[in-house]
Amino acid sequence: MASTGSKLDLDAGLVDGCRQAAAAVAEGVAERIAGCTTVSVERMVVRMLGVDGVDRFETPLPNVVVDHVHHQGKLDRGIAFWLGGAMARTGLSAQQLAEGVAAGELDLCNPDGADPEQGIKAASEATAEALAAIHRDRAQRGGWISQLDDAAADRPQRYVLTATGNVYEDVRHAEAVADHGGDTIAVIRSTAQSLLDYVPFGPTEVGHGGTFATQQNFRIMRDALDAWSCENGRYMRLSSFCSGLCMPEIAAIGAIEGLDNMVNDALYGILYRDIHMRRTLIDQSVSRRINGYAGIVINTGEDSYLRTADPVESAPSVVASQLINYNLARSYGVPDEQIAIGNAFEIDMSVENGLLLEWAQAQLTRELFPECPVKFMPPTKHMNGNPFRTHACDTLFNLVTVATNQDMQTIGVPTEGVFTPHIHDRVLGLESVEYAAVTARDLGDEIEFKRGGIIQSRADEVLRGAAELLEEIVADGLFAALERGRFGNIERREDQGRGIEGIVECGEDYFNPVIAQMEVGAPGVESGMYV
Amino acid sequence: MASTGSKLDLDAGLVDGCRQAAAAVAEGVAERIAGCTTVSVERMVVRMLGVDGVDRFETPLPNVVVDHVHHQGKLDRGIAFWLGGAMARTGLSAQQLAEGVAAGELDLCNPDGADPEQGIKAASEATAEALAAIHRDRAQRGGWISQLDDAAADRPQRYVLTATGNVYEDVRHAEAVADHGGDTIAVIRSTAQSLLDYVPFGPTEVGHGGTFATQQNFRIMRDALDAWSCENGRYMRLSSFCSGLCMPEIAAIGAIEGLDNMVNDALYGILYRDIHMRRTLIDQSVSRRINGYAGIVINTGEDSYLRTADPVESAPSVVASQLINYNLARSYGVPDEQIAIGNAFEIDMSVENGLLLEWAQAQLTRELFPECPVKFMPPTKHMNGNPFRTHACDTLFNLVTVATNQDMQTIGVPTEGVFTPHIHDRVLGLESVEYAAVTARDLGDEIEFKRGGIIQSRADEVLRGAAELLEEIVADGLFAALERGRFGNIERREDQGRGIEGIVECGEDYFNPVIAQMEVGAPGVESGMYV
Amino acid sequence: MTAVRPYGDHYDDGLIELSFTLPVPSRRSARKAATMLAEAMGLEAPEVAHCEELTEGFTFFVLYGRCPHSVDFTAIDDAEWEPVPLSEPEIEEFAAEHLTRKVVVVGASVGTDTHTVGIDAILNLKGFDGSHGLEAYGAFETHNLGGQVSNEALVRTVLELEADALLVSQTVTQQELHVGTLRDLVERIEASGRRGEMLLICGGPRITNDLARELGFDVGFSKGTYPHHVASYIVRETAARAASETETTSAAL
Amino acid sequence: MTAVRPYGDHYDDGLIELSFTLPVPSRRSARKAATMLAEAMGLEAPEVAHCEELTEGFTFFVLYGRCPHSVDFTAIDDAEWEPVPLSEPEIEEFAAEHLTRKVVVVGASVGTDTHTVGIDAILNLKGFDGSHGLEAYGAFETHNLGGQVSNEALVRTVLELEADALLVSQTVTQQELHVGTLRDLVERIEASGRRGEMLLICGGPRITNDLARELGFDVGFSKGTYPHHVASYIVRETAARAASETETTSAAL
Ligand code: B12
Ligand code: B12
Ligand SMILES: Cc1ncc(COP(=O)(O)O)c(C=O)c1O
Ligand SMILES: Cc1ncc(COP(=O)(O)O)c(C=O)c1O
Repeated sequence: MASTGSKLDLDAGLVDGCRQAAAAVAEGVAERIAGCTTVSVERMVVRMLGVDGVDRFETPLPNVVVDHVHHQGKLDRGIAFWLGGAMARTGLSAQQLAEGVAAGELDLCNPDGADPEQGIKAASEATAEALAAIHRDRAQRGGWISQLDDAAADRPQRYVLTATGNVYEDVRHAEAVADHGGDTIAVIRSTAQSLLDYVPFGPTEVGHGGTFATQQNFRIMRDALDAWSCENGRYMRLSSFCSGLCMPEIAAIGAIEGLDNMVNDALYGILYRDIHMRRTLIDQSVSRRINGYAGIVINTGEDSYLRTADPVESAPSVVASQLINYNLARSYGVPDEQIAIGNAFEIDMSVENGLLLEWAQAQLTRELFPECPVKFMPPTKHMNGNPFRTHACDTLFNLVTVATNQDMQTIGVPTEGVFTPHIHDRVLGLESVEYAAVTARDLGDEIEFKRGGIIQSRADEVLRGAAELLEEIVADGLFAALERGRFGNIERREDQGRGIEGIVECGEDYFNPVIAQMEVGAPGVESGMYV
Repeated sequence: MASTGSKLDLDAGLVDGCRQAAAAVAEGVAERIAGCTTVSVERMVVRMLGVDGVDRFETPLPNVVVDHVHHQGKLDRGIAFWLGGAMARTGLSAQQLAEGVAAGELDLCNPDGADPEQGIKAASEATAEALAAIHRDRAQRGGWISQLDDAAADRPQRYVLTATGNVYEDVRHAEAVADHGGDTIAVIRSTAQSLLDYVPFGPTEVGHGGTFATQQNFRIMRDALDAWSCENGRYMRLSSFCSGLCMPEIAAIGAIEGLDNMVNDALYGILYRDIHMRRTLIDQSVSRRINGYAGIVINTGEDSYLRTADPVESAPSVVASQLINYNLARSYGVPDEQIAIGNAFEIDMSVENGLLLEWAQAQLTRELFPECPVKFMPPTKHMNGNPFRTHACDTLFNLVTVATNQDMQTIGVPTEGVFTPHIHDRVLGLESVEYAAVTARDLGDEIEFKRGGIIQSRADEVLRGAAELLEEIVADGLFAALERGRFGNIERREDQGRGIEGIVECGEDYFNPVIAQMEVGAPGVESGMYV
Repeated sequence: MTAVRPYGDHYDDGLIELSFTLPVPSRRSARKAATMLAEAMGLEAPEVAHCEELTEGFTFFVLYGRCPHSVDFTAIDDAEWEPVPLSEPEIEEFAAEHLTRKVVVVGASVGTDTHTVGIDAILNLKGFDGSHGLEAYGAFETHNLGGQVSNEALVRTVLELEADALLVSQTVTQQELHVGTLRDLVERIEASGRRGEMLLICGGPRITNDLARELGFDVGFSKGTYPHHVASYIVRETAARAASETETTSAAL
Repeated sequence: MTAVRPYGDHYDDGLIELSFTLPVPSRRSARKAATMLAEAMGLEAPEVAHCEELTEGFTFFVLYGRCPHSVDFTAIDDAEWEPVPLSEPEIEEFAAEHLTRKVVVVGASVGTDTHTVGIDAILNLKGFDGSHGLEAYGAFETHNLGGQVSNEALVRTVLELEADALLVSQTVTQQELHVGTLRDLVERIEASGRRGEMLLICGGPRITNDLARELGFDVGFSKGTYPHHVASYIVRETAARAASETETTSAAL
């Protein structure tokens, strides 16, 4: 990954201090969320056990099953306990049982003559089979990928959003993206999705600001990209978002449907979707466990802070958050090669030497996470209705991306300040990425920064700011930091936020075969398989 | 000017060798053109003596007067001799005499009872008065300028073309340019002008690809810019082109009308307008003498070579030509501060590391001419009909401009590959210039190049190529180099080309008071007054 | 100014640029199709400057042409389009003179929209680009409910607080999301029977005054809006309504 | 394909972008004027995304809207628009089979136009982008007169050399310079009485086939032209004319 030596002359002691502090913060979080599950974690288990589909009110069956137990106040044992019990008892599949529950014909919690051991065994076996299937599919995909070209092997990976609100239109856009050198398609989700405490079902034809993340949509896009890859001999990656009230479920669906990448930020739901702190932190732990297990690269979302706070001033909070996000991911089994650290180019063009500050920050991210992919996002906050202005800013962003050896970059589009882009906007954006990638290919290796100059001083200043903030968070905890608006200038109360009703204290005999088996690790799963 | 220390680690011996060779080439040229004048040089003298206007066939009176003597085969004494004689004899002004000639009522070469000494005295006095007037006007302008702001004092000067074909529309465009931070207006000329062996008269309302350089057009734009400068407290410079068959006359008009800058390349007419070699070289010597005298900054035109030849391969020829152009200008009295050395950003975006090569070349120009302003021109050759592509390339060009501390830059426009720009195209171009100038303000000081890296190696390679070419030219002469197509890949024959009929061998008693007095220098004219 | 046409480099040259994608293969005939489309818009001398395949069956064009249509600029009522806003102190003064009590203002970014930077810019103390938001004014009692507020919750609060002015923000407009949300809001307010008692104001980067009115709002604000623009409107309109009510009441007597 | 409309992100959404400057002051009413102009072109839901003062009295706009017009793509004759060009060897073969002698080709960039890169690309040995120019073909005898060639001089040469095809290039088009120059050339050729004996071909970045024909040329070539496109046209057309002449002659017998 990182081929550049250090250019910033960072204070190594300071770097170590930051790393240790961030690890301590992550431990603190682990304590605060220990011993809890959520409805979404349980629905993830139901999905892993093979349940899919909706009832006659369009409610997804995983919700039907989990709510059914939750309403009886019995989720503290874990849904797998009840579902496994019923499977053992009836010999029916989880799907058949779910349909039975939906039809009102079945009560999972009425274990008429059941043997708990048998239930646990049934659920464990079903889980093992499911995980083996995921593993098999992904290994097969990995083999296929290795026969294809990877354009991103020696230049930043080009990550492109589609956001039409209609999955079939998204496919058209994705094809144009692939034809113009994009490497990864991320289908932006419809605006409401983060707030939904269920994963919508079926293909989407009318989303707003994006297309729902549904299993069917994943499959439709995956098939289209695979077809393109076959035809063109170059692999196209697929990405989506775990964020929101359904992080674990979406991670599971992503694992099943062969996604390569997922945006998965530990704090985004709290800050930008007003989701309850503990709810999100529990959900992220499980969803990251799944991402890590399945070899899916996750992306952290510090770019958002730069959009709601002043990008020059909030730089230290970005670094602090990157380190925390990284440590949280590590705690749930995600290896370095699968943690893509987010950052964005958001300083307004009217700030004197703003480009130098961006350069410093991008290089800092690069150097702080030498074994991680780093992901750089284009300007959006200050983009206005002038498409030429946006294109010029994107071009400078593209240049800094190349010059700091970023591993991934989201591409900018000229109409960023206006609407979700039209088909040609993405192509224009990709073209500018290509100019910079070719014409400035080795710029990063070619230049050195003046010792003690603006760039080195800025990197040092930002790192010092991050160290201070991390110390504060070690002392007072992450929850307090969120209450004080330390990230993105957004203040959230610990006792408020959506989804609190979905948190469940685990009983002593709580049973979750998915997490348990994933913690052990899959037979021969190599981490970073799809990186 | 150049605030940067050397970044390229150039071979000082090689640099010296190049400089000496170029000086020798310039001397060789001086020998080849010595003892000759041209009809345009003589018309310049007529203009300096105060003649303006056209006859009833719209022929400019300077042409009428010079042709009148030339047709009698008597131009070898210099037009001033005849005109001065007639002035002394008749007591009429040069203008009155010219009108008399036009009316067919007067023969300047029939010196009925004239005293040559008196004529020479009359012409010399009239010349001295004319030069004093120029000097007075310019000193006054200089004083006024010094009270105004100069935005270009600490960033590259922004040189903007207007090319509507109608001088009144050009004024509108110029106002938009001024309002958006342009520093200099250059009214592009109508396409035919270089080929005309006269300077058109009067304001232009229908030009093609530009607006004629006429004295009236100069005045209209000068007045408009002065008015803007007064109102806004910031000085707007005016530029035009000396090139073509009338270099000396246009230089004179520029001096009279208070221009600040003129494109004046020693070879452009030969290469791109198929003008006879000696004709152009004589004309440039005189026109530069005038530019130098009047404190007007000249710009060399090596940018054109990069448009007709391959920009990667032809780089050494650019450097060789810059050095020759520079030495020619110096020989005719133009001081360093008034010689702006041309270069352009013409490498196609599809060339790997092309930006690094551009960066090397721009820095090389910067370092080879430490006391001269350097002028960088935007991409045009590879610009196509996609305005976003052009804008992206312009943005990278703007960045390299700032990063290499160029003194002047022509701005690029998104529609470069399509038509002469619309009013908003220039504003969009200026905006991108501004982004780079602000956001990357100190980038040049901040970065260093890797020792022996791509940039340093390229600069060395180009310099070596230039040295070789210069050696060849020292040996065989500039005319042979032009015959071999060494510049811009264009081959011209020494015995062909337009305007040969306008070359006149000077007699022993050739008299040219303008050149003579300018060689002495003006009373107290400070060079670089308007830089 | 009665027949204003686009200007490229000569008065009345009508020069304009179009860019669009057509779902046609990238062949020469595609250029012809693009030209014909421009002609259908009435453009003269359309010329394709750039044309490029996006993916099979989709071609992007940049095209220039001359627009013979013109606009009567004198007929556009500047007064309506250009109400000169009051400054912060002028607004306070105006309110002191014409209003009897604080104007209760309730704001939110509604529906699933989480973009709050716009509404915050108008309402919060800090304001926007150096101009204070409505919270800073003595003339207003301001309640900012934040983002992702459902219409239902908003209307409930508005009725509780007896708001005089309701300010809603909408940023996500794809597939006309905002139209549905805003229309639903107006219906709920009307159903409450209290529509007449309050000013309904919406805003956002792609909200126009025309659209706002069409949807049943009193006014709409877009990009480039400063808090004092909105504040001016509110105090003036509130005063005018109060005045005409008094009139109506006295007329009825 | 009978009703093709612009595509932004949904089939038939008609989304298109316009940009232009209006000679009006930068006030809110200017936005209205821009919108009205778009409506005059038939656009629906026009929306100003960007608007900026260039200088007093001039305002630049970027505007998006929906174009309800459509084009019948099936009606555009692909055969005429898309003649499949022959390759270099095919052209030689075709010429050997159908033509009795070398085709004499004379080319120049005419008038005051000094841009020769285009005509050189078509005629010179080196050609363009890896394709040889006409000089490289056995089928042609090629004369490239260079740039800035006056129509008078060109016509003289053409008549002297008894050219079969005349190729002229025009790049500078401002204020319709090329139209005058090309029209004058056609008049001169016609005046010579030899128009029927040669193919008249023009080209340049802003020359279209439509324009060329309107001006009296046989064909026009624009950007993206390769030498073999032109060569294909010449050999095919020369053969066709020879054939129809023989027919006419034999019919007359
Ligand atoms: C910041 C931002 C975010 C932040 C929002 C954080 C927050 N708390 O606000 C985050 C990162 C969370 C975010 C998320 C998303 N965003 Co967002 N985001 C932006 C961004 C970069 C800036 C918007 C902004 O803050 N502008 C600054 C403010 C001051 O301007 P303004 O809102 O126009 O407000 C002014 C006026 O309009 C007016 N005004 C506004 N509201 C009101 C109300 C009243 C009553 C009045 C009087 C005036 C008024 O006054 C203000 C001051 O002048 C824009 C891109 C851009 N450059 O515009 C995209 C953008 C708005 N986002 C977009 C999208 C699609 C999303 C997502 C839906 C994407 C996704 N599916 O993941 C998500 C989810 C959000 C959701 N469901 O609503 C699109 C919207 C496209 C569209 N038109 O439909 C944009 C345009 C980006 C793009 N090109 O795709 N986003
Ligand atoms: C190179 C160049 C120059 C060089 C020309 C050198 C030379 N010997 O050719 C120099 C520096 C001298 C020059 C000068 C000027 N130029 Co110039 N120049 C260009 C530039 C950068 C590239 C043109 C080019 O070489 N294209 C490459 C060739 C291969 O493409 P092409 O010509 O389109 O040819 C292809 C097809 O069109 C076709 N084709 C062309 N001709 C023919 C003929 C036939 C018979 C056929 C079949 C096909 C055919 O086949 C070719 C291969 O596909 C363009 C900008 C741009 N990027 O386009 C400006 C441009 C053409 N120039 C322009 C102008 C205005 C000038 C000047 C008039 C400016 C001035 N007043 O100072 C001067 C004077 C020139 C004059 N009087 O003619 C404008 C023209 C605007 C307009 N449409 O009116 C342009 C577009 C720049 C701009 N945006 O302002 N220029
Ligand atoms: C971390 C993260 N997750 C998810 C999203 C997508 O937003 P939504 O919550 O609407 O899916 C974003 C968009 O900015 C993000 O930054
Ligand atoms: C050195 C030089 N002089 C003059 C011109 C202007 O050309 P024209 O000869 O048409 O005035 C140019 C344009 O490229 C140039 O480079």
